[in-house]
Amino acid sequence: MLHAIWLVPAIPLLGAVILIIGCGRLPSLLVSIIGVGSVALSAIIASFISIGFITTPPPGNAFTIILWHWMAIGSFSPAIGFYLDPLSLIMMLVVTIIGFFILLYSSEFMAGDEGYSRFFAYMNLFVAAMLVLVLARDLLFLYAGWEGVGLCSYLLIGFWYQDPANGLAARKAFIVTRIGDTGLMIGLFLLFTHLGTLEIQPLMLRATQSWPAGSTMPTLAAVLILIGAIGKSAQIPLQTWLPDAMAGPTPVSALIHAATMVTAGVYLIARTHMLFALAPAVQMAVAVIGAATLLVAAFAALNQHDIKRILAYSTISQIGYMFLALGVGAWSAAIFHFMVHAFFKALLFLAAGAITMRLHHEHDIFRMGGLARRLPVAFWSFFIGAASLAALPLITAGFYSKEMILSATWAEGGRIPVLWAAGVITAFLTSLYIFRAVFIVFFGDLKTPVSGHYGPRITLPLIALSLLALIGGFVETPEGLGGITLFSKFLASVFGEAPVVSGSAANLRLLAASLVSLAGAGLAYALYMRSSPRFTAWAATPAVLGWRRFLFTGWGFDRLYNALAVRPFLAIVRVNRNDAVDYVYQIIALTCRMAHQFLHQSQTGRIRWYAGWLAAGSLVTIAISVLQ
Amino acid sequence: MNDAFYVASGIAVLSTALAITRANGVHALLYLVISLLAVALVFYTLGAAFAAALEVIVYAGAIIVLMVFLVMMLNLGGAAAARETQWMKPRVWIGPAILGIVLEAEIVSILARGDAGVPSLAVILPRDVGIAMFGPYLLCVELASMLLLAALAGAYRLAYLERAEG
Amino acid sequence: MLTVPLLQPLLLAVLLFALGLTGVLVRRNFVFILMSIEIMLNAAGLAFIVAATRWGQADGQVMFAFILVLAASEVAVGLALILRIRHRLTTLDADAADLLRG
Amino acid sequence: MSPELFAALPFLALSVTAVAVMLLIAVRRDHRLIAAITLAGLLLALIATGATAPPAPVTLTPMFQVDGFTSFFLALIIAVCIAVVLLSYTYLNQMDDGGPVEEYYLLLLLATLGAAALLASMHFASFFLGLETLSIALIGLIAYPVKRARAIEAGLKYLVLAGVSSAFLLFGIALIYLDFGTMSFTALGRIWDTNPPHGDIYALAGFAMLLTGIGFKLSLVPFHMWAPDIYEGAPAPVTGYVAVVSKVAVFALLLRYFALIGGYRFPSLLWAISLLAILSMLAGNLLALLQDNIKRIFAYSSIAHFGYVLVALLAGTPIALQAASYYLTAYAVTTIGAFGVITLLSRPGIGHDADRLESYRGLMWSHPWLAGALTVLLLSLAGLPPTMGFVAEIYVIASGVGMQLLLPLAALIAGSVIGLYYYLRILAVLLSPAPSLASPPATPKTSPTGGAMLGVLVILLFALGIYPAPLISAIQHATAGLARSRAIYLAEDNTAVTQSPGMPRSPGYDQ
Amino acid sequence: MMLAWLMALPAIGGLLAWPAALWHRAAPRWISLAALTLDLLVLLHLWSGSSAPIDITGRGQWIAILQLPWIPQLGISFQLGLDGLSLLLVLLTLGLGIISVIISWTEITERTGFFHFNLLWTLSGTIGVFLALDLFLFFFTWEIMLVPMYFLIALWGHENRTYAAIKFFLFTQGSGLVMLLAILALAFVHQRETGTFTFSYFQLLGTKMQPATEMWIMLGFILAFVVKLPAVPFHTWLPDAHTQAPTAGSVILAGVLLKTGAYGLLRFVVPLFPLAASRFAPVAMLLGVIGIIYGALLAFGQNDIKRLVAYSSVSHLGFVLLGIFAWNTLALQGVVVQMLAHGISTGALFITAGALQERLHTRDMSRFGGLWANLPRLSAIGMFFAIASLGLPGLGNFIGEFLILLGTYQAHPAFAVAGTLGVITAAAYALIMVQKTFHGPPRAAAPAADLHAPHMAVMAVLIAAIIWLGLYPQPVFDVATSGLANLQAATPDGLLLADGRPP
Repeated sequence: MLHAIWLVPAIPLLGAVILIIGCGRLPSLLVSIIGVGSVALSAIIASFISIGFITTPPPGNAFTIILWHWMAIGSFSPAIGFYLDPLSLIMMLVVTIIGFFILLYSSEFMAGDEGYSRFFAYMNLFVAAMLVLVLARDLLFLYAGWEGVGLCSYLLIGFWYQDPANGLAARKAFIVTRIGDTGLMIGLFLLFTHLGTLEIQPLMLRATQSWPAGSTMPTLAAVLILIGAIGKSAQIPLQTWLPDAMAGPTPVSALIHAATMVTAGVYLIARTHMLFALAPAVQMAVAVIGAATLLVAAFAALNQHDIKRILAYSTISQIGYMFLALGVGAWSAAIFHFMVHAFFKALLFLAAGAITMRLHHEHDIFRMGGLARRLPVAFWSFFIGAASLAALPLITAGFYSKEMILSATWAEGGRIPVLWAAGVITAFLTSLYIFRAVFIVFFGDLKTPVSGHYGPRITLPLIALSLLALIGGFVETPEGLGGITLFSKFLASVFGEAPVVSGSAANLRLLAASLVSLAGAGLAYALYMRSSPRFTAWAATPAVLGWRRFLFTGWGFDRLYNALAVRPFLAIVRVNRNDAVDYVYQIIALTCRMAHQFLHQSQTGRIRWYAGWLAAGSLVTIAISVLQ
Repeated sequence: MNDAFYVASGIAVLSTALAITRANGVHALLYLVISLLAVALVFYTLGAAFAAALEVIVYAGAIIVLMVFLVMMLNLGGAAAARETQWMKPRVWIGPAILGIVLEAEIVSILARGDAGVPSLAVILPRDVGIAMFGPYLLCVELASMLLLAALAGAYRLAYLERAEG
Repeated sequence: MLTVPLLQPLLLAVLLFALGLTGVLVRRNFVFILMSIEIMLNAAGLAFIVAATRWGQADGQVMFAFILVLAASEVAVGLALILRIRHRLTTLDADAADLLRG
Repeated sequence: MSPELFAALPFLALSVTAVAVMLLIAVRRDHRLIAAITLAGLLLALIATGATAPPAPVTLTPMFQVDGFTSFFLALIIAVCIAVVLLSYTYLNQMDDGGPVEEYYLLLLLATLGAAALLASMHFASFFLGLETLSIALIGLIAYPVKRARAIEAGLKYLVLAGVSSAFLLFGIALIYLDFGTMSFTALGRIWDTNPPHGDIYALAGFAMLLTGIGFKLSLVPFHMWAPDIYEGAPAPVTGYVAVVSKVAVFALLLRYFALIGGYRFPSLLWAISLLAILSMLAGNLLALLQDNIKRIFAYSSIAHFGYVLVALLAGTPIALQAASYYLTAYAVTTIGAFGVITLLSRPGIGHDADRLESYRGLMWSHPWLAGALTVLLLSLAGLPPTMGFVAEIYVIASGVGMQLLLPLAALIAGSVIGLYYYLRILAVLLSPAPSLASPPATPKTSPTGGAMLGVLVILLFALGIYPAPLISAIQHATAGLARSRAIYLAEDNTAVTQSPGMPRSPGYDQ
Repeated sequence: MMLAWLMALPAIGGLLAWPAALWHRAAPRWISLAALTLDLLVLLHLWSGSSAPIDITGRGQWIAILQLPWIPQLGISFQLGLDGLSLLLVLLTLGLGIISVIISWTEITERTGFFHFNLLWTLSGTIGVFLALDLFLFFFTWEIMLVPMYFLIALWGHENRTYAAIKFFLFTQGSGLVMLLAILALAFVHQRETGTFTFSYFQLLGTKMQPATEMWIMLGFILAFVVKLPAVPFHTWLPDAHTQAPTAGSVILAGVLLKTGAYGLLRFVVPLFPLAASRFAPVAMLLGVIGIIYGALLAFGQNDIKRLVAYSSVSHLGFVLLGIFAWNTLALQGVVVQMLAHGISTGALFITAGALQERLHTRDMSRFGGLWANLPRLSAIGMFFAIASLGLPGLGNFIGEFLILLGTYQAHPAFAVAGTLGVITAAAYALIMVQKTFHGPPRAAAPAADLHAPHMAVMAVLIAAIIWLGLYPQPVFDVATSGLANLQAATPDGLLLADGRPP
């Protein structure tokens, strides 16, 4: 059964190839059957494989299959091959199942678009590439998937290609992530050069064997991998591309820019966690970056009015949690949060898409309102997603995953729990900004007319994901709430046993965190449901307005980068458009021309002048010959 | 003999200088004839009597007379002389003159550094010259005849239509 | 016979040569240019005679004779050409003959 | 038949033909007949050259010597002369300015005889007379179309400047003679063999003045100024003749002279020649750069080409002698071909030749065969494969590299690159699309003999460019004698020049 | 003897194709196609025989060797040899040659005979360059390539063709002459050393020289090769030539001719001058890195689509230069793959650009835009190759770049890190091209037709080739291994690095 693992990425890939060769001429029904069906098939196979894996675990709780050796040059022999262990299994399941739901949703959402088959081709390609990423046996193959998802992200952000702004957003996404990829690539060079392989498991083993903890090499390698992860996962300082990436169709945002691709960085670090364990300083940096991103993105999310941008900043922020978890060594907590986040964030995006498609693609929350009653399905699913994101206690999956991270952070936090504090503050902010959106969008007066209706292909995924967003957290609960540890047990073969946090202090913190998220929701209610004139006036004071604008632009990172990198680059390009080096040759040519003119004029046609030269030449010749 | 050499040299240089500076063609040619005669005398003092004779007969006698004839035919009279004078402005001749002087100074300084030797005092009779000409130089003399033939043919062709054209 | 060092007649030859050259460079009339060339050739002939005197050989005089042949040929062809150019350009100005240049 | 008479056969054939032509002119002016006789005489001379190429040098009076070297170049210039006759016949017929045309052949034969004498001369007297016979006959040929002002002007310019240069040459010879009392090359060489030269100021000054005369004939910078004017003014076949025969003969003589007297013993002389070579290569090519008269372009390019061959002369190794000989052969074939094309395109009746570059626009499409031939010739001049020019250029560069003549080589490279520009420029004009209407394409009535001759030349260019081994063998054979006399002075091939303090040396080569 | 046929077949085909145009206008095309196909068969035949390579003592393994006398007086022989490296490059040459004939089918309608003559002669010269084992013959074929290419550009090029053609010629010929000096100097040094004057590669290998001499001679070789490659700052002929050439000319130029520079560095520079090469390696690698970045910057700034692709070549070949002087197996295999992949991807991009020009009569990207709507197939293919050229894993270019950088990292980490930056800039120019051309609001008037069948077939082959290279390049490595071993045999210890550390 496990040997069929290669089918999981291969089927979507085949679907993509068929759609590409079909070149837009296939009937849309066939397109959706191929597009959705291939991922469905892949999800089914993945599920069977998972069941097989769990019921009869392979030796060592991991399974490897090599399709063919990609290259074999001396000791450099990366393979096209897959590696299945609990970690990649979870990733595979999330990718295929969420992917299936989103594609199903898309088949209706995108109906009528002229690029319908192109959309499914890209999406299938993405799913295939993402599966390669999570299942790859070798780092190089992983890198191939890594770049593949980047490409698909580019293609799908710029899907509506006729608007240059979309193209710009797509290029920005690709290039900014590529900066990170470069780091990863150099990391691969370093790892291979010093450890002699790129197969992940032996690589990690060799690293632990040959490198002492805290030494230069693992630190360097970890830094480079971290750079890659930061770029892909939109963490500070490479987070700027993600909000712009919302230019793509909403299902794309849901699948790529929320559920799966952006968390690839988290997966990568988790996958190479042994290396990070060897580089405590870098691991600390992961945590700090995560914490910083949490806060920065949450504040930015609070000031957006595009519903998708709110979600985008929220994604950045939530991935910050995952990084925080990784940074404190709570590997399974990070993966847990990844999974839960995939559920609720996909749900939020799909719900947002469901809203905008009924509002003539209106994205501004301030031009929505009162939709709760008009779009009940969208409302309830968005609300459930928001609750899960805000980690409303007990009933939402987000609560459990966030708790797991926060408690791990506290445990790791040392004397001053700065990281923990950041996490808690962000929990409050998260609740605040998402309920701000909920209240503004769904309550109050109707501002934009609603049209159309939903088919089952939209409602079904919403319902399914809502369920997951609610119950998906019960696989791992804190000690105080039942102490279920299914999830971390399952991952234990990858990450080792997670420490159990218990005691009354833990329960107290649990309570506090619950209150914090409730407080956020409450404050949102106070501020946005019952619009207080004092608050409105305060928000309109110039100083506050300035801050809001600053936060609206995502802390001005774009401006900074424009000034530091983009504009100088463009200026150099513009100045040198005609290739300064060529001037050197033009000067040589000009010199020849001038010499020609000079000599040309010496040919006066006058016989006495010629004779004079003859005599002068003779004079010089004699002088050289005799007087030399 | 030495005195004769100095006198002849002086005359040769002076009359040559006059020859190249005269405006009137005939005058110039006459100065040239004097110069050639003086050089013939120098030849004689150098013991080259045969060459001296050739100089007088062929050079002064034939070649220069041909040129005199030409000058007459072209009627380079007063107007031409005036134009020549006009052409002989310092601006025109100063540069070439300096070039000539420099070249001369250069060669003179070179020659003065070397050793030109002294006369061998052997008298070379026309007979010796004749023997040389029809001995080792025989084929050269034949070649010289071809040279003259070329000059003849060339001059003939170039002047050919002149009669018809008047 | 001459008893001074041969440098002196040689200097005479150089002087005449330079005068001839100056004549070629200075004069604009073709006839004078031709004449100056004759002076130069004559100076070269003088140099040969000087050399022959040094070695007591006849070769120098033979060379002189050949120079005469050349001089005569030059004059013959030259005069024909001068007639021609005068016919075409109605002038003997050497500077005017500059159709060919550049 | 005595070996001397046998060896003199080519010369005799030329002289007899000349005299016969002269006599025939007096009897009956018949262009066709005279051309035929000239051709027959030249063919005879060519056959005689081939048949009589002596295994050992044959001396004809102390003045001349016929050996393999002489025979090789003699065959070359006679062949070129035949080509010129073939080209001239139609040209003269079409020129038709009322004057006699038959003297042309007489002059051509005499010029060739002069060149032949140069090739065989072993003495300054024969050298001088050969040179002057060539010059005087050339003046007649250059100014042959007397109705053309340009031709007359060219003739006069050549006369005056050749006269001045001859005076320099003669004065130089006189100084050498004064110094050593002999004018024989071998005798001079022998004198220096026994007494190595030290400060022979007269001889050096004499060599320098001699160089002026030779430099004039080879149109080396700064003695080059006559070349473009004469090339432009002379009728196209004569231009070809001037460009090839007079230059090749003088250069061949220079090679022999240098080898025999051992000019390599005088570093300062080599310096002077290097300077002339470098100046010629650079200035020649630069002058041609934007020139728009094709005959002038070829004049300038020939200036540069002789700069290149001088590099071989400077090197002086056996391989360099071969290189120079091969180069001259390639140059002769190419140049006569190029002027052949110009001749065939010219309509002599209209008073000037097809020499405006503009009149070649689109030639590839109006006269594909002629343009194709010209293209090949240009490629050869530019030194590109698979033509003789390519092998020639490599040969010359090889000889320069062998002696590490870094500065001349640098000039050679720079010069060839500049040169490429104008060859390609001509090519671009040939290939440019529509022939301009302003100057309608030249006569389509090309002579079949001329065309056939061009065909032969082009085939030769390719054949000897792709498979040069036979020609190289012939050249090796021809220059072997010279190389032997050269070897006396250069006991070891690559020491003499490099030991001279003045020669440029590579910083990086083996010390 | 088969080797001589390999070189001669295109030449003969060219000679036949020229007059055939008089008979029928399409005849030259068929003749060219036939000649090249036949040549390909010859090559495949040779390849099939490669299981029994000829072992030359100390000179590695050769699939075939040919030696005929040519100019014995000067130690010149007609010596050809085929090993893995040359086999791959000849294969590339013939493949792209056939493709060029096909894409010219409709583009070239005037003077088809002369066009195909030139095309085939360029190919013949290039094959000669890849096969020559005599330095004189090498130089001969090196020059043979130029002239027909000059004609191709000067006759069938675009608006500024004469300038571009002359510039191309002057650069290559000027540097070629310097190489000639170096070749001759090497021969003379060898003669002084051993007494034999020869141009044979095998004999010249291992010639002992003073370090300074070796350096100077090597620089002469390098100049010609880096001009051809081209490396900054000798690259300025390339954008002009590529832009002005007809599509087939651009394909051959970029796909094949540039590779001769790389081939020269591989075959001659390092094996003949191992010590000097190791001293020079940092400089060369620096030039490579500069080329990568500088070419990409310039590519980004262009408005002319062919110029953009041309500058991207500068960038790609910077990698090649980098890899060659890293001189370890990884980097060299990368170089081989990069050469093949660059030939394919850039060739395809030039075909795309040519197709666009054929349809829109401009190369100015500011007048393109939104072509996807009208020309979906062309746009998709264009985008595919743009993405290939930015180095997406799974496509050939990635393999090349990755291996080169990996190899370079092992030799000189700093250069590898700097070179990796080129991956970012490559994304910038490739994507801006896609954006300006295929994306954005439709600007140009709706052009006539999308790609037609022959072009599609060509593109399909190219796509398949580049994917094959990207996913399963092992056959290429296997073929190249013997060739690279031949080269590395000349430098038994590898290139000693500047810091004295063996790789």
